[in-house]
Amino acid sequence: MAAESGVESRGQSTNLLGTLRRVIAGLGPFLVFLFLFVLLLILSPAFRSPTSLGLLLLESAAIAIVACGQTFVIMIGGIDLSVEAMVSFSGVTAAILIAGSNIAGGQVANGIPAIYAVLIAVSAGLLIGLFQGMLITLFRMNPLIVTLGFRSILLGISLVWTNGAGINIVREGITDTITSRIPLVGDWNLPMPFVIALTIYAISWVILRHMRFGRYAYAIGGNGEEASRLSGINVNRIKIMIYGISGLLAAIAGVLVMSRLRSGAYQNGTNMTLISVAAVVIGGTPLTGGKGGVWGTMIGVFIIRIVEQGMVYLSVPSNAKEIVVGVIIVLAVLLDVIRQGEITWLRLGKRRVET
Amino acid sequence: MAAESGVESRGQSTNLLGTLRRVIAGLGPFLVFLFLFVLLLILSPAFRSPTSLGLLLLESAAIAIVACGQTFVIMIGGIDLSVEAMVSFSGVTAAILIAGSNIAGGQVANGIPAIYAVLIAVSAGLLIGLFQGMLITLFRMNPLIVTLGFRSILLGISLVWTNGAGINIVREGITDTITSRIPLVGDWNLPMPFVIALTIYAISWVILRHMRFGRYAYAIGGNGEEASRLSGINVNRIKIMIYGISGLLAAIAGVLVMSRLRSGAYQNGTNMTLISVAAVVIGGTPLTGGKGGVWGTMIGVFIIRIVEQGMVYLSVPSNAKEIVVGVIIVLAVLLDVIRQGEITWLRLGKRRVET
Amino acid sequence: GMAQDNAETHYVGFVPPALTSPFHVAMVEGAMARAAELGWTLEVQAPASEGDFAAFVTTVEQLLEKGVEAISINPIGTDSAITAVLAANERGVPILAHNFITPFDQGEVVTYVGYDQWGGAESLAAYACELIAGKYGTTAAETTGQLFILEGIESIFSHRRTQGFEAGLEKNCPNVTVVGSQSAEWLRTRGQEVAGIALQQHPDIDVFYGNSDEMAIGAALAAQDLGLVINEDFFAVGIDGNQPTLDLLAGGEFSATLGVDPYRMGVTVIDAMAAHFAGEEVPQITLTPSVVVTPDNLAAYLAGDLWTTPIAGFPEYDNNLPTVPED
Amino acid sequence: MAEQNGDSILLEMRGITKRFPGVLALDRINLQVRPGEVHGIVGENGAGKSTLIKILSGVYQADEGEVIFKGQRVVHNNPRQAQIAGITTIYQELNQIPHLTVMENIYLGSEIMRGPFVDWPEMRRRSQTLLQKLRLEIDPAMTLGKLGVGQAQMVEVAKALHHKADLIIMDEPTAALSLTEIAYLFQIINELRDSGVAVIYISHHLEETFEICDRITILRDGQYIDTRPRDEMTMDDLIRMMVGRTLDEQFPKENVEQGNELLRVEGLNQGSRLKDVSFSVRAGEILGVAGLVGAGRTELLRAIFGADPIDSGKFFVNGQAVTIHHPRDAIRNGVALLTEDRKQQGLLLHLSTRQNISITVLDTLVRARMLIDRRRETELASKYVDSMAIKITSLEQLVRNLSGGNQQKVVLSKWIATQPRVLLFDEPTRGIDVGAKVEIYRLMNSFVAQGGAVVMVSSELPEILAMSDRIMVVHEGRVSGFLDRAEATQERIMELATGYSNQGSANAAQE
Ligand SMILES: Nc1ncnc2c1ncn2[C@@H]1O[C@H](COP(=O)(O)OP(=O)(O)OP(=O)(O)O)[C@@H](O)[C@H]1O
Ligand SMILES: Nc1ncnc2c1ncn2[C@@H]1O[C@H](COP(=O)(O)OP(=O)(O)OP(=O)(O)O)[C@@H](O)[C@H]1O
Ligand SMILES: [Mg+2]
Ligand SMILES: [Mg+2]
Repeated sequence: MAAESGVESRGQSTNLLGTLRRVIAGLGPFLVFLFLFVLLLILSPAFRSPTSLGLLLLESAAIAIVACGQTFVIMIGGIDLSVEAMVSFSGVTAAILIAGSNIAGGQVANGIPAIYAVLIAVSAGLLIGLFQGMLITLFRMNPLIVTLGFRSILLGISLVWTNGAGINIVREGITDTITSRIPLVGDWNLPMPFVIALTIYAISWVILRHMRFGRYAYAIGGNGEEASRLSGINVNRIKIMIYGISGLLAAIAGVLVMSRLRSGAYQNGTNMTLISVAAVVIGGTPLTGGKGGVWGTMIGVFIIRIVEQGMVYLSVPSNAKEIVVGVIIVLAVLLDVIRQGEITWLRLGKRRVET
Repeated sequence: MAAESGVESRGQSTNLLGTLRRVIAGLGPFLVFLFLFVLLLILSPAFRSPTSLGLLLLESAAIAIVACGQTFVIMIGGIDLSVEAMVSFSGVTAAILIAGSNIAGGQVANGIPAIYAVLIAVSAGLLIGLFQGMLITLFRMNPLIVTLGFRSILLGISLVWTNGAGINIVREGITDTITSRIPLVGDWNLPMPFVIALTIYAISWVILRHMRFGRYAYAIGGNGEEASRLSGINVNRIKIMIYGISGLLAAIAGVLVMSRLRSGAYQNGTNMTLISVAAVVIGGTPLTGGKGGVWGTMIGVFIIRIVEQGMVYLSVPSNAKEIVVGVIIVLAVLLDVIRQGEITWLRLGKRRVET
Repeated sequence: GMAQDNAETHYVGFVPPALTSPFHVAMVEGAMARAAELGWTLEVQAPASEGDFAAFVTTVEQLLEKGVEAISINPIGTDSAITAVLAANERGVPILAHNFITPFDQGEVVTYVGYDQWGGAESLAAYACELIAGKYGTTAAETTGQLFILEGIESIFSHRRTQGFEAGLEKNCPNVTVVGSQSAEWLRTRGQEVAGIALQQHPDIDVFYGNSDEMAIGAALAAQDLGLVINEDFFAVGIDGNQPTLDLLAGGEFSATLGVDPYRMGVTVIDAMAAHFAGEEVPQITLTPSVVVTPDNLAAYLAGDLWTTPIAGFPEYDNNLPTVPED
Repeated sequence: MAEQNGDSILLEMRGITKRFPGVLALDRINLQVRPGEVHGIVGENGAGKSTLIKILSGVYQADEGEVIFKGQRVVHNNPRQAQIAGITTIYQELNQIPHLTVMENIYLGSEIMRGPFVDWPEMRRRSQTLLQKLRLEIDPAMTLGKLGVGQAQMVEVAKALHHKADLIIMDEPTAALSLTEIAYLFQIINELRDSGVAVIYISHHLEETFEICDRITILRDGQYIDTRPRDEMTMDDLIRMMVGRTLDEQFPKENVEQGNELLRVEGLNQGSRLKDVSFSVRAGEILGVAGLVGAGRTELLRAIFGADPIDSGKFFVNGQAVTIHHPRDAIRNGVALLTEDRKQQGLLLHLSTRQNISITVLDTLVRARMLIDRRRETELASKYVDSMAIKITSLEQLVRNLSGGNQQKVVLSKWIATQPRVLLFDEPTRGIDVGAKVEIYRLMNSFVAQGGAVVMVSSELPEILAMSDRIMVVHEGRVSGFLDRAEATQERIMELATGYSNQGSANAAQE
């Protein structure tokens, strides 16, 4: 998170102090979230229920998974605009396989067990992601264009396969499991999609922080591509794999959304690209990559979601929502910037010198 | 265009030869366009008419103007996600002022002459752009987040003002002029919106290539921000002005779209952000900025438009369109990459290494 | 039943797919007005954009959490809203669907309120046949002519409206040719672009039919920009009947629209809720009327004179068959 | 094949030719390196030294010729293959990741693992040991970007050391090092030699090359000139072979009549980096600024130039008090800064030579009030290209593709074009060949001769001693003393720089 960008002054090599400073600096987006959360707790009685909190987690799960993949991609200085199309595509694929039919052509086969359908959809996501990664690295194509192209292609395929309708499924097996809730005490429970998201985040954190692959991702980002190559890192392979991860995670999210909605439709991923990118950036990973991390992204997702949900709890008129969302997004980042003391002219002479 | 990135060699200092090489290198995207254009001429008889060509120009005009502003922003390594919202906002503003009413509140005043309405809408675009630029530079906020926030805000305002309906206008005065056609010989004529776009491109080209401001824009992009500042350039001012230009041009495009559709509506700018960014990148300005230019962007717009229109001419089934668009976008860029010989492993040992 | 209901007040919810179109705004206004008359509190919440199904379901769940006593939703085209229906069922909160008459295969819905898109499109086609016949001074059954269809993005809405219209043509003016059918993505600007190109291929198109008015208006603009005169050289008809369209119709700049009176549809929804609260039997499908609005009957339409009492209707499926069985 | 002249050969490069579009960077180059040998490669900027070693380390592939390593013909297609084969490289352009920690940089590409995970404690421990060997007192867990250039360079050395390599290539390892660090490095190189590891050593510091290398290969303009044992030639021979002519003197100092005080700085404070710095410099004077790496010299120049905000301090130009908030203000007052980091801060790498030279004076090159006068811009650029003898193929050549010396001349041109009175010069000859160095000194001389003043920060004591009229020594952000040209010696400077003696005797020089 923001921590990594903090410049430490010479005197403060004391480890404890340094760690503390880092933690607080890294809390930036979290404080914004906390503020919004507490505000909503105070203002809305309806929000103060286990169900409401569960809903917040539930609604954050799929987009959090997408944003996790987006974090990997942005970490290496890339971008994946195809994620929302991948969410739709994977949901449609799984739904068609489960239902054994599509709207366009009626019954195509007998449905296959949900678990296989899901595995096929998710593998497809991985493969398509890897393929995009290959175009981007081996052919040196611009990631923005490649993923924009695949966005069209995947949405187009979803549209053709479904003829614009949703493919209905009945939840069974895995699609049932992944939409269940894990009861805690009393009325409290954890929605399974969020548990899945949390698991993915924990794994991603381990990969990024404690495994070679992840460290290379950090190294490649922030303009470190050439230096990484000279150090003997197989940069292309890392990049290809990262686009694969993004495809994979978006496909997993697609299955979750589809299972939750019991329907695979080409609209299932609506808005997810922009939201995921915004969550990554709000969470402290810059578009040039090289620093930040997944937990910041999760906070970013929560900030966006709590703003959206908060407006329903507070009965903000629906057509004013966009304005409120926009203002809060800008303010949230503004607050964070001010807190970090990044603005020279607000405190002349204390400027942090870039190296 | 790509020209500027070409590595020049010692032997070829002859100016004529150098220029020729540069021109051919710069033709990249243009060749792709030419190919698609000729293909369509061959395949579709209906395309071979003065009116059809006029339609291509006409339909390219507004998005070309938006993409021109986007080129400025991307030139300095920024991005403006608010353009599509600005197109809607400016159209809605102008329409409300002209019609003297909005759907939400009925008659709000007597309409004012179109020219004033247009001036107000366009000035608003400029001011909002400048304001975004200030947030981005003075508060060091991430341009992606700021412009994303303003996208929401401007769309939200458009929605609230119109209640989701379009505000109808009757074309008169300037709104009539800017939608007219300038007759050439015989059936041939030039649509006024395209003439406006062309004028804006010519001015932008002069600014970027022949004025200090433009030179500074090139200097700031491509990671040259610190070196530019240390050369005495007022980097902040240039950046603020460039976001202003983007706002201004998007607002002009908004007025054009509104005049053509005779309606200021929330949806008027749909898709324009992604298309404009894609056009800039396809046209040879990298997302890091510092090289490229507006003419490349115009070619980028034409490529996207001819693909879209081509599908109507060729009666491609509606639901397959997205797929075709995606494939063509990826192929177009792939062709260009291969032409430039950027791909090492296709010609091992001849690798051009970036420094 | 109504009288005793008036005494008690209710807190109910209303969830459009988004409030980005005047159609939904009008429906909300009708529902609001009726709820106010009854002394109820109506809470309207919608996702920021159409198609955000997950946000749609969440919004419903949030309203349930806020304690609405009944809720009406407008699912768009897919069955993703089943999740919302089941959530309401689970809590025992009555749920209605509006502007949607395709029953879900799971869950209990009090009633589906909406109009027959196929039938509406069919009658609009009949009127289009008249227009063409009028232009050529012959009868509908005999007239030839060219017609171009602007489709919305693939969905049950675009399918029903296209297919119903084609059925109407077949029935009323079988010699009219559909020279093209292309998507204009529900947008006026795309309608304009697609129609401009269509006119290059088929300069003699007599009628542009849009799955939505907006696309047809775009087509009319494109034709006018090419020097053609609306209602003389060509006609433009569409579906929705929103205020901007009605304004154009009044100004002679549009030919006909299928008016479905969203305002009164909104009123109907609240009435259906009231009936349910009162313990009255509500039909599974509450079919509201649709009527071809032309410059001639525009005033009557605006006055509500063309509105007929909703009746029990038939469910609509994306099956290439009329919604209301033909005898 | 491996045995020649009775000596064993570790590496042999034969007839290596490498072309870049239009440039023949290497023309049939030969090189032989023996095990346990320190082999120097010298040549002017652009001679092809880096290109040659990049072929060895797998960054480039030769167009012609063969490489024989440990008796086997090898082609390294990427740096990884070279590493595995036993060749490690310290590249001229630091190939470091500033946003990662020191230890990660050291072990980048060969992390210490425990199962699938990075073994942080072990990596930290081993880094610590390595750094201690180099006498670097830094926390391996700190972010590399926070280090100064010198320390970062030493980390790069540490990175090369942990590989068990047979051949270590060092391309300008000392460019950013101070004397003490260079001494440590040489100690390490000697140890490597003793253990049988071969080292290829590239440097523009010819004294160093002489000191540490056993044999030296000379390249000129992509051509192989000769390979000779150190003992069989003199410095003059070496320079003659490098430049193709003799150099009269390495430091052509000219004494200039001193005039008015041009710049005075009073009580400059900036956080913990600059404390109460005061000094002045006169027309015709070159003020040398010496100090240890990290003493705050760069910060001082940046602060004067308005590149970073300050807490307090007064500036006087030509006796007039001036306010400087932005580099623009400094430029307007006739002050120019040539930054230490040429590539990131001095040059617009993505623009052409013409555009780089004119960027500071575009205001004066406009016609019709707003258009850049391309003709005058070209004239201006050509003027400087000629007068500074900048070697380029055309004015439109991207500065990214120029050699270091020529890049420095481009930077100098863009500042001279502003007709400054005071040049702030941070490490003016870093990475620049002997010939070009002399040219830069000459340019400095002519600048002061015309009534300008130079403040020259340099870590090269010989340069400071030879070129300065007066020397200011900085220690931990404070001025620890001034020395007159006459009384200055390396020892006196080092005393002040390390803080042993707190007030220099020549404080009087500060009036
Ligand atoms: N990637 C490249 N593309 C084009 N020309 C290049 C490239 N790299 C180097 N050159 C050219 O090849 C020649 C040799 O450059 P090289 O970097 O090997 O010189 P060098 O001896 O290392 O110089 P220096 O002492 O300045 O480091 C120069 O003319 C340089 O401009
Ligand atoms: N923002 C910062 N925070 C903490 N330390 C910093 C910061 N910027 C620079 N430093 C450190 O302050 C010291 C002074 O830096 P400066 O570059 O001025 O030294 P210098 O005398 O010019 O030495 P060098 O030869 O390394 O350039 C360096 O050790 C540098 O790492
Ligand atoms: Mg070199
Ligand atoms: Mg320094």
